[in-house]
Amino acid sequence: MNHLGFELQPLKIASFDFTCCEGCQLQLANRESTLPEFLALVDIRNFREISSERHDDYDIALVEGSITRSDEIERLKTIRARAKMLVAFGTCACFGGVNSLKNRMPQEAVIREVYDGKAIETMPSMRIGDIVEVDYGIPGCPVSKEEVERIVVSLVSRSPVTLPTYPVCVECKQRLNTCLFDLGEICLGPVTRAGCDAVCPTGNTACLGCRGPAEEINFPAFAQLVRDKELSMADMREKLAFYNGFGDYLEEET
Amino acid sequence: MKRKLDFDIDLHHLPRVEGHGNIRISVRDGRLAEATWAVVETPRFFEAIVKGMSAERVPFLTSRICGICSISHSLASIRALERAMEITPPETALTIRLLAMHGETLQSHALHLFFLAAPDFLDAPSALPIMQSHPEIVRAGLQLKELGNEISTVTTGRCTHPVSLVLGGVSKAPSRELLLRLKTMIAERLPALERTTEFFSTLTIPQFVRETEFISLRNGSAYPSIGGDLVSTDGVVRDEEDYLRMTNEYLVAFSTSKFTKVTRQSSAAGALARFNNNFGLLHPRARAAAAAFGLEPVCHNPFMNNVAQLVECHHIMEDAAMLVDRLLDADLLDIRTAFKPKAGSATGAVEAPRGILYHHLETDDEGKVVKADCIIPTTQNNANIHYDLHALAEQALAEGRNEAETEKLCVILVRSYDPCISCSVH
Amino acid sequence: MIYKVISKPEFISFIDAIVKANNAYGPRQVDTGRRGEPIYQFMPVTSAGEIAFDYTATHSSAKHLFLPFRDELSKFSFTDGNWEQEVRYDAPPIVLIGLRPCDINAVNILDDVMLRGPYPSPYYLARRRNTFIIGMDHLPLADCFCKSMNRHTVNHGFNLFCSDIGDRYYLSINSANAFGFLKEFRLEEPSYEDNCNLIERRKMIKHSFTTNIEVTGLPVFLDIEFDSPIWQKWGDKCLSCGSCAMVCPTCYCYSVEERFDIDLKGSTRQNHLYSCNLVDFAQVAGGHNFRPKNGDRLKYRYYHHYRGFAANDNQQICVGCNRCGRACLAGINPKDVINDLRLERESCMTCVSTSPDRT
Amino acid sequence: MHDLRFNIPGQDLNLEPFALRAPDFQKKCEVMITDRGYKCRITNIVPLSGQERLFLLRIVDPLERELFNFRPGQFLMLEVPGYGEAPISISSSTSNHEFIELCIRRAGHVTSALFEAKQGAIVSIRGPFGTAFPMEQMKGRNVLMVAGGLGIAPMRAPLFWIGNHRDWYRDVRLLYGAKEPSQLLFSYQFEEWQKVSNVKLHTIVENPDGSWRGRSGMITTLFDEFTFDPEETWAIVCGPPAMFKFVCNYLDLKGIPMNRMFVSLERRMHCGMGKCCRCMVGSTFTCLDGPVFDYWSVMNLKEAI
Ligand SMILES: Cc1cc2nc3c(=O)[nH]c(=O)nc-3n(C[C@H](O)[C@H](O)[C@H](O)COP(=O)(O)OP(=O)(O)OC[C@H]3O[C@@H](n4cnc5c(N)ncnc54)[C@H](O)[C@@H]3O)c2cc1C
Ligand code: SF4
Ligand code: SF4
Ligand code: SF4
Repeated sequence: MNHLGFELQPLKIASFDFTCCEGCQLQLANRESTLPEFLALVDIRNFREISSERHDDYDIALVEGSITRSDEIERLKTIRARAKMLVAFGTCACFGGVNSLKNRMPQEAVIREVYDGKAIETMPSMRIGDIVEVDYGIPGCPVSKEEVERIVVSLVSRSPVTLPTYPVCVECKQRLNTCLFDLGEICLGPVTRAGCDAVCPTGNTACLGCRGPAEEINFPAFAQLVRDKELSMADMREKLAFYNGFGDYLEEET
Repeated sequence: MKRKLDFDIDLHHLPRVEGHGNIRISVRDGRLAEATWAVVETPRFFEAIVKGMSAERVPFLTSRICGICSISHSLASIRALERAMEITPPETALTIRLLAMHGETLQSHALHLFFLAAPDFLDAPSALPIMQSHPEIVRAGLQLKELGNEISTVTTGRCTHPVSLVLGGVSKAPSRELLLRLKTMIAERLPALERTTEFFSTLTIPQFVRETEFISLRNGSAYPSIGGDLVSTDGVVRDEEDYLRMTNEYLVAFSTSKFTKVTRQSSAAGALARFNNNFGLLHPRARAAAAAFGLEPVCHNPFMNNVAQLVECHHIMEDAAMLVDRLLDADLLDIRTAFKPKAGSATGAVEAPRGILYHHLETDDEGKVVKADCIIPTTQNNANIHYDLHALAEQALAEGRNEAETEKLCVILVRSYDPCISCSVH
Repeated sequence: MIYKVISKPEFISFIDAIVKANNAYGPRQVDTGRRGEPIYQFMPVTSAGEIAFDYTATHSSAKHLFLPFRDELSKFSFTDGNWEQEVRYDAPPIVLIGLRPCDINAVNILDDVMLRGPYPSPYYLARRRNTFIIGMDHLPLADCFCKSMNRHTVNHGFNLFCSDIGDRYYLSINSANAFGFLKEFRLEEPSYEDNCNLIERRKMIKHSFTTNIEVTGLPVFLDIEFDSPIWQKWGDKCLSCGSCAMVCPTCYCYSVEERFDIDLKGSTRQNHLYSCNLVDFAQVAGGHNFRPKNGDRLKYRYYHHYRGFAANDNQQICVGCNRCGRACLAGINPKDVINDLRLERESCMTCVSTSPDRT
Repeated sequence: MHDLRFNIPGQDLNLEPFALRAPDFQKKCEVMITDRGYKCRITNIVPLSGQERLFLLRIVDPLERELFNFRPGQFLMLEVPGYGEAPISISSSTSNHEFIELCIRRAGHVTSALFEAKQGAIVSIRGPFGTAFPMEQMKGRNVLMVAGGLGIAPMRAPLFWIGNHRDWYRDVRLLYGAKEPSQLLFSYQFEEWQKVSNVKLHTIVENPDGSWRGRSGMITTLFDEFTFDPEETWAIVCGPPAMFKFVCNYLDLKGIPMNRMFVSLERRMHCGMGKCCRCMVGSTFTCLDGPVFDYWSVMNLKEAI
């Protein structure tokens, strides 16, 4: 359609997955009520999970998952070379996600635990940005389809892509939730980037920080608050480590 | 004179399945030389990373094993841990969980039937062209999928990776308003299911039979969902805790996912297995739908798994409406039992959309997990897929099919199992 | 204003009738806190039985019923190369039950901000006009300080106000509709004794305040203390989480966002409640942030509340409900911050900023 | 079941004092300012530099075109449908009812969209908003204008004004500085300003390149090129915040009273109507009490510069 004198063109998009649960890709097929409109915004060039058609020309590559094997590095580099824009799609891609929990242990021990010594290749989980340049990150475990829709619309309309800068508490309060700290639990809402509409606290469970840190968070104040409320620091650390979004702050803290 | 056939089929990263798997078939001189199903997914080592984690956080971790059946994983862990630590959740919470399972299965079946399987039968590369050619069918499919997602969202807070399924019950009950909305939504979407059934009855399901053993849960009173005895069509009945003898996992060289077996060379789990073992517990409407397809227990044609899924959708719609009614009468405040962490070990078995799923977890006094074992439905199907491929390729050759036809049949076969590969390599 | 007295059971049937005939909101218990205390919120109610008449205070204010957290301002629909704009102000009527005097004062303050001045907000006016407010007095909580702000009593801005005088409510009827509705119920003229009870009740409320903040002269004082190190001290604690502004009955600062509809055939302009504590509140395109530090932003919230902005004739807009103090995880609350400022002022006489040649 | 007698019809409370002030929904202009704008066509786009362009807008409706009046220094809220609104100074002559000129730098959502837009596109404007330079009060005096970078945008309206009322003023001088020669915008008008409007122009750049013949350095160094009588001179200063400080301090030292120096402030803005509070400086709204402030007020505003 011609708007303001220019045409809004569908994005040539491709979706790839690496080490992950593929839940983020699955979100692309969710929000069924707007799915036809959403699909009209994109020209799907490559999306193995739902289509057997494969084309190598695409402008935007959505890359889901983290990197844990050498063949994945090569595949990722090829994608980077082909894509005009590479989007780290979901928490695993942006921060390493739950896969990173295995980085705490020697990889041999990890393999022994699951595969009984069979020769299985794996390496510490890496985020997409550790290997190639990432143009945008869309965090979330899983990503929020609403946010993805908004971002795709921004790209189609040639607008800058932005994420909320403020923490989850803003959205949580707007949903009139009872704060989990008032119920005696540690919630990462005060330090985590909003955009998920505070789904976890709304379901009465603590935010585990899947969207990574909000802009310029006050981490010392957050740790102090956990201490002041006499909540468990170990619990706080377990939560901060869950999605690997707070690595830098955890180091600072200990 | 007939020419001797020579060909290799090497399908790397089979599309339209969840995760990464390869099909390899080679034919030499018209004879089948190799037929393999190899899973090449990168493993994620969940059993290792869950160690040391607090029990109450575990369901949130294990749900990340799979993006499609996250509710099943979450509930398998919850069941294992609740049994290990002797926690009895309130009745309302159990009902909410059952409803959540229905939502997930409906969503998963709809996704499989419309997005993954249907294109095969219509010779399309994906569901996208079908949206143009059969818009009303796709609309019906989307309506069912949306309903599945809505049930999951209302019951667990989010359709993928549930937020309110917790040890001891659920952390938040759906509001009455949402339940009432769900009720109308279910009623409104029954016609979509009818339309879907009509559509699938026009498709030709390939004829192929390889006798195998079907495994599922059975609890005697209701179509299986969460917990129960482990049973097989060969007459095996075992306790939930005895899951290891129901799986007998072993490693094969060409696959990162393990293989399993019970009494035979291989066994199968999933919608068809549940159907074969629990036909009598299906809602009459579901049974009628099965009859319309000529599906009756015990069916050994793996392609009929698609139909079994459709039959289950009928059952789910009826049962979900009943569960919603039950919740509307229930005490929505009594949803969570407090508990103290304690040492123990137990198994949680649930019927995920693709079949029986086991989590076995062991905790210490502080409620930290010390040992974990997860056996995934697709793992239990891998061996069956592998041997089915072999038999199907043989049959295709015997019927004089060419390379393209053989490849197509094999692909449809694998997809009929609706494999969830990333899940199987967790 | 007309004064009447009504028995409590009769009052409940009145509320029940009005709740059943309208979209109504009232205090409901939504949770039980860590120490077993009930947690209340203004929630939709469908019968009088759902309303917690004896509630203490709601966690969030009722502000969002007048200024929704997200509000649609206008819609554009695009046609090839052109567009049309649609603006709608209509708001369905609602009944709001159980507002405290401070909450009603807060609405009156919002009236000032939103409806006075050169550009009255039609969106706010539509909602305000269509809201039927039933106020109720209560004994202050330990941390309420509305008396210090002189907002513990209210005499306008509601349709009906109820004071609890034992077994009956003393009603102040402030609108024709309210009076019309009440005619259907058994009302009594206030007796001499009722009047005494009302006075007693008022006195008791007035004397029950345990938290007091010295706010006289605060505006000038805040100007003087603009560069005080106190702001940095409290700022260091602040998480910039915006919770305080979300629950506050008078925080109204907002952002405007516009988005394309998913079919690209139109767009929607929305406003979105913001908070001056959020990190990019004063950040402009290009990245410059006029208030980069937590302390700068926190100060602005206090500045707005206790000094007042021009839109409100530089009146204080805090009503003393202390919702922000309760919601703040970092333990920042008006009483402590203001006392700290005053203390600091007394101990150090030299930190007066020396305008105009500040560098 | 529901007793209709208790249905609230709304508008019950006596809000008359407010209602009187509330916008008259029938009256076009008032409604426009709060939520709806004047439709404008972009009739021309002139590239000024890599980052800045001049947009010529023409109000579509002839009646509205006639109605739209503003004073030099005021701004408007420019709506690019689909993208949002941004405050932009009006950079054209107050007497020009045919076109509104906006000089815009590409910065974020709204401005980028405008840079994508093609000639002929339709946008909308609300306004004018804010305070203006007191051109009438300056009558009979010298006017000293100091513009840095994009500060020339709000300066053009007073420049045009002076051109139109040249006999009102005595000596008029414009000091104009930029980072690089290419960022001295409107150089094609320099001659016109000097010859037709009789404005004495001094330019300077911070980082000269090979082709630059003029002076280089900070804008304040231009003050050595001339003298002025502080008693008789009024000043207008527009530019980045750092520049205000230096220039105004200098003028202050030279003896121009603080209340005769005018600056145009910039803050984040979302409504333009004194509601969103994004543009607060101290307790003052940049959108209502500004953007034009005299320097005395600015010095008394907290955090103004
Ligand atoms: C009184 C006034 C006059 C101005 N005149 C001009 C002018 O003539 N030419 C010009 O190029 N720029 C001018 N600006 C700056 C211009 O408003 C911003 O560059 C513009 O708002 C950026 O909007 P955006 O949507 O492109 O950026 P984004 O970064 O996407 O900003 C989002 C929103 O934040 C607000 N915002 C962001 N930055 C600013 C800012 N600097 N000032 C005010 N609001 C902001 C706007 O509401 C904007 O829509 C003026 C600003 C003010 C306050
Ligand atoms: S529950 Fe979490 S997100 Fe919500 S207000 Fe509390 S800390 Fe913030
Ligand atoms: S609340 Fe926290 S953990 Fe939950 S989705 Fe949002 S950011 Fe992720
Ligand atoms: S004052 Fe408290 S509630 Fe407000 S932003 Fe800071 S930490 Fe959050």
